[in-house]
Amino acid sequence: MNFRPTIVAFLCNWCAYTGADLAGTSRLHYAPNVRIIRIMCSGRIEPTFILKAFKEGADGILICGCHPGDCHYQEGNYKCLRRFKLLEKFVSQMGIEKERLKLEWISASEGKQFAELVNEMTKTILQLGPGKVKKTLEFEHLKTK
Amino acid sequence: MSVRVQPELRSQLIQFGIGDWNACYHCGTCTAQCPLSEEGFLFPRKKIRLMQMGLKDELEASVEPWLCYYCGDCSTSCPRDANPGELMMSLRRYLTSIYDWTGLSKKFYTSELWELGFIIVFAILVVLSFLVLLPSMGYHFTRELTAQGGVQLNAFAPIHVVETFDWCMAAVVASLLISNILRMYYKIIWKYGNMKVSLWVHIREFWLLIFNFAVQPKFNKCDDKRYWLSHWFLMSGYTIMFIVIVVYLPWFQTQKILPIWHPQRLLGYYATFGLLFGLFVAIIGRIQRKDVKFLFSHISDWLFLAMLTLTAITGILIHIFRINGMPLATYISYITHMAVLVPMILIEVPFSKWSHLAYRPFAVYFQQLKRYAVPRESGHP
Amino acid sequence: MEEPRIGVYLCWCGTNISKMVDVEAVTKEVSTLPYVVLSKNYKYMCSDPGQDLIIKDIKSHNLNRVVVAACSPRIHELTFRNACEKAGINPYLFEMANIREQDSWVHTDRSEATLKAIDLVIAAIRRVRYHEPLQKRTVNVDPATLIIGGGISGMSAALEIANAGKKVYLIERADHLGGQVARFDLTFPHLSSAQQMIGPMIQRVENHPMISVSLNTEVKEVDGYIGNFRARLAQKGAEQPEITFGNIIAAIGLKPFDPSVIEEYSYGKFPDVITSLEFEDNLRAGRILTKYGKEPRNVAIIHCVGSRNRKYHEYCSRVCCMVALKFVHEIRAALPEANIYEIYADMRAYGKGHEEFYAMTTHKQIIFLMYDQQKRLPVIREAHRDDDCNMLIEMNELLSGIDIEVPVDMVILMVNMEAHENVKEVVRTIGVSLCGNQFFIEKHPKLDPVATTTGGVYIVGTCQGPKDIPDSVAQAKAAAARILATIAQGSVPVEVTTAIVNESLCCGCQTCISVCPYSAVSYDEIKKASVVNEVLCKGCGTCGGCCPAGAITSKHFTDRQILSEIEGIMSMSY
Amino acid sequence: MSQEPTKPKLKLAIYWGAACGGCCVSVLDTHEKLLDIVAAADLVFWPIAMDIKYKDVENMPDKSIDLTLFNGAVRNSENKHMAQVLRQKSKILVAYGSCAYMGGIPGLANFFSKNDIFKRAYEETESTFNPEKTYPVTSTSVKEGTLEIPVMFNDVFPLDQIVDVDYYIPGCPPQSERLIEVFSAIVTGIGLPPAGSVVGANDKTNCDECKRKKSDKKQVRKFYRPWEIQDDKETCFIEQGVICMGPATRSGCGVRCVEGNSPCRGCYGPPPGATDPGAKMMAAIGTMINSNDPDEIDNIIETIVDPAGLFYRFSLPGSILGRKVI
Repeated sequence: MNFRPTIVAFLCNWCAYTGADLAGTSRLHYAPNVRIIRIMCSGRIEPTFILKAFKEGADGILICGCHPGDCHYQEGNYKCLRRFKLLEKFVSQMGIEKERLKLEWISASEGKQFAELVNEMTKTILQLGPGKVKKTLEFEHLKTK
Repeated sequence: MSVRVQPELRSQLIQFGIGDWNACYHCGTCTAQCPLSEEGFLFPRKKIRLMQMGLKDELEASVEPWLCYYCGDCSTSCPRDANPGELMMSLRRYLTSIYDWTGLSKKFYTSELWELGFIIVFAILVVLSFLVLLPSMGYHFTRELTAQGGVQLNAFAPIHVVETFDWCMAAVVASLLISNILRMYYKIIWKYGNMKVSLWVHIREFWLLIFNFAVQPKFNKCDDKRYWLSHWFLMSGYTIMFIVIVVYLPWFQTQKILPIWHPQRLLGYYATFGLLFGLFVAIIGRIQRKDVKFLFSHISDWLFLAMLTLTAITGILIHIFRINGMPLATYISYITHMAVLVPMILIEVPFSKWSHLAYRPFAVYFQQLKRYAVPRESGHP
Repeated sequence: MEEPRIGVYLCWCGTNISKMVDVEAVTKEVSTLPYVVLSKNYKYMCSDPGQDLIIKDIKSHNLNRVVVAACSPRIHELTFRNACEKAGINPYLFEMANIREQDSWVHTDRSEATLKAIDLVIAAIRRVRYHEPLQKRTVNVDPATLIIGGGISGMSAALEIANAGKKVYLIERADHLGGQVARFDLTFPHLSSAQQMIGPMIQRVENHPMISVSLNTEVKEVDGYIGNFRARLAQKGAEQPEITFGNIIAAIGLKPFDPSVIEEYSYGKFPDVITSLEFEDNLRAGRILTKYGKEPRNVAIIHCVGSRNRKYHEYCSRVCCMVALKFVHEIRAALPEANIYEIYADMRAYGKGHEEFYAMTTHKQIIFLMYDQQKRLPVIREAHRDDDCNMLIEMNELLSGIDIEVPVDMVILMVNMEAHENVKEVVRTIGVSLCGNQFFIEKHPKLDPVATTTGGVYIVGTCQGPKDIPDSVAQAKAAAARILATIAQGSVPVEVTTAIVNESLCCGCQTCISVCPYSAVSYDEIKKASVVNEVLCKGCGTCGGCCPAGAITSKHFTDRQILSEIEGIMSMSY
Repeated sequence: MSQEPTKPKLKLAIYWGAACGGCCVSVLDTHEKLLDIVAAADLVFWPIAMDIKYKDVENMPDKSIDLTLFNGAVRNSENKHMAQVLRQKSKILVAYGSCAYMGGIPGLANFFSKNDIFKRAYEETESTFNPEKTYPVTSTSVKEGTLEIPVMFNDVFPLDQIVDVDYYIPGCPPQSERLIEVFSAIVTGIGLPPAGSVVGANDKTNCDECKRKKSDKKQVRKFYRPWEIQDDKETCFIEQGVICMGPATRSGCGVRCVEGNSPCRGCYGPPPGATDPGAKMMAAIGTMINSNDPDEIDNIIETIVDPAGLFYRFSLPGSILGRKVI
């Protein structure tokens, strides 16, 4: 079967999610592989969510917040950036390609940029192949639930 | 090299027709719907642009105004009522004055005094020739009728004298017209751009000139076909009349009343019909002003129609009076006929509206020459 | 917690969704999921019959959770929450899946879009299971209003509010009221005098008992939240007593583009190349003269200076075309013989009476010359020694394709409207967002163009984007009406999804305290735990995103809810 | 601790999987209280202290053991087998200690594959001389028959990934005092939380008990490893730039490491509000980075040398990712 990547995107409500909505109202077409989760602010996004999404089988993860200086909550996006950078280091230590985790700033007016970002990310993930987090443990030993 | 805009050209151009072309905002609807506009020879929009900017050299090198037969669809479809059709008409008047080296054309177009004065002076000269010159040469008015009961026209208007005069007038008119066409050629082909057209192309494409003169296929490409017919009748009638009067006058202006099926009479009737039909359509159109092409009438348009109508009617009267043996009426009609015909031919053919009979077919010919002159890489064969 | 009973509703949105998503298949797919009592679809869920369907089902099937898969929650979340409330369940026991803006409208493969819709609906179902009922809260509204900016927008809003008998603090940075309009001579398209319009308005504002005007004044800091703001002002640097107010209108206006960055126009180099605003000054002074004191015989007006050009600003300033045409009228009236050139990139005459104004102006013997904004700007050069003009404009005339030169004595540059230079400062103090062009961003571009995403803060006039006088005034009055409505209500609802601390888990590490941008979290020495001031909290959740013990989280965005959503979104993943 | 004479004595089993033995020692560390344990319970199985064959355990009736303390992670087929046997034989199975609970220190092997480990152990270590590249095999034929040794798995598993677990007692090792408390609760049946709970630890994390001075000024521009800095012995470690797992680690140990002026390493595992203590700690530490400039943030993160090892020292196999992707 062809590899159809799944990308989980965490978008802040005010900029990125609105930008993704704008891509819709502008009828910009992009790859259908992205699954969007709305949070109020990128500052809410914590490593647990990212690792969980990887564990559930996400092949790539996008985090999008407001551009620096434009955060609806003043500085949440900077907090997100700090955590992201640390998480990025951790994730590569864990053998997950850095390219599978991406942080981009998308403003409410950047529907086009969002569509391009999704397409670009999908292309990257297609090149990398399926994520291996879900299948890395020896399943046969695990208890059956 | 940049061309400098000349806003002052406007003041010259407006004398040739309606003055305000600023209404045009270059949507291009006119060009898009014109069946005659084609790649490489786009109009009317592009020409309006040149007028707006006052780019004199570019305007004078334009062949396109002559490719327009003024169906008026562009003016109807213009969202801004900029009257592109009429602007093309004005441009044709302007170009006629540009081709004319004597400067008279411009005078006639831009000054009613000049035009009317010229007509009146020549009309008087014609009348005087009949009343003074010819009698002094021994040609007199006679009440005597021919054996068939027709009027002795040649006694009053001796055929060889009139013919000589016709030939002289034809020579003057032709030399003026030919020199104007050469100037037209110079401006369109020779001077403008860096074009070269081989002699062979000149010869090979010459048939186009004849063909277009005779058939006016371009006019028939206009969506409204009615005017092609009436115009063709007018043109063919006029041409036949012109040829028989100037070239075959002795054959045409006879005292003998020929049988009704004789080619002389048939040709005469056809020409008369053609003229009258064409004139009728044009005059009714200009009076009704329903059709956009007749919406604006320059003084030169009316004068031309009036003179041609008068010529045609007097021609008919001459014929009727002559075969019915009414000498005085025949002579008066004849003098009137000539008094209108002479200034009309002298003004209209080289200097004014009538010159388009030469400029239009030549424009099609020059267009074809331009096609073969344009470098290959610009997309033309 | 009671057993969840979830009702799932899919919207066709006419054909907007159903064209690309097999709504029927999704309905069936999710109908067997745990806790799903029923799943239905309907042509327009947001319509009254659509909402009634939900209300009826909640009552008859005893539903306690509702999922609607339709458009963006940014559009109809509130609609459906209200429907839930009407049916007697807490509005927060509702979740929306966005299968229009983020699915049917952006994809072209029907089966992929359908699969995506299934994922999104399952995610919503998994999430809503963990939703908790939340209670609405309101705060009282201080009836005073702070208006920043004394231009025509600020003054219009001020008069509207003050005429309703409510206090207005009008703050202006300059030493006079009137803003940009005070610089204009005539206005388009009626050619009426701007001075006669703005002068009496300034007087009315200055003499109004309910408006307190502070000139030479800037806002130093704004604290508080909708209904209850307080600000520190500084007049000529000197601190003023603190004021309190319930709403804010930002009307800080614009900055004219500085054309000296465009080399082609040699602004600043040639004295007779001037900006549109400088020309307005000339017009108001009643003299159109070159720097040599002569009447210009050739005047060129260059449009789109700094506008619609990727190098400067991509957006259109909207008013310059009409202002340029207005100049034509004024120049023609003063100099009947002059050659006037309109050098434009596109003529935009969108407004009421504008097209007519444009058509009328074309008959003023103007020469319109078009240039290609993206490829080649016109270049202004010094005239040759033997030319009888001051300068030459060299350009490629787009409509004829001919390279031309235009002799000119005076060039007017129609400069773009830029965001005010003060904008970052104001953003910081009042907490609104900027779009890519540094204009304030409105709450909703269509449905809420005067509010911002910060409650109680409104944006009017050109700080929101280039606009003309009537649009600015309309926006100002709209904002005033919005504010008067909240004042009339006396109270406004505030954020419900605030942060909450589980005190039995909080260890008191205080990591959350410094991350809060609103100082809503503090450490309680007695409880030895963090506590949240719910009035200050705006619910961003950054505190929850940094708590090492999982003790603080934001309501409606708890770990459990988001993790379930992730599980749901991935549950069908291939 | 006293025991009603009428009640029959409990049957107690203690087993070690992949463990260091410290957990077994922690049982002995109850000192004289051990006597109470023995008074209340019969030890039926305890490999470190008693000689009993696996066969004997396998032959016990199901649910005949009242309480099994399983320490150590599941690393090989033997561990797995015994986990399954003990689950079957025990009424209450307790994951005892960090290894059984979350994978513990042996769980750090999940940063490598089995092959990596074998290669290192049998070829690359400086003290190894193995030119033939002999690797252990699980089955060897000798004269007397076939010898079998357990198969080492590729992954280290916490106990509850292999069998259902009733309670977890965290710690490396668990505090003996906590063991006594839990044991007495089990014996008396009083104060025992629902199955699946962590017992022998508190809900709040270590900061709650930590005596060091804390403030909201947790903004760090450089992180230090403990030996890189002169600890002032009174300020919160994190505020000094030393990463301490205390905020994300259950209290119950008595903050012993910090009391000994060493930052908490996280052996007690996550509090109830968190599933993955490493992720929670990364969230907190990441937020404390005192810069908004991407490059500067990178520089500060450079000073956190091994985030994976640091944040998941005891919890890797039980964490969300479980192991390094190979």
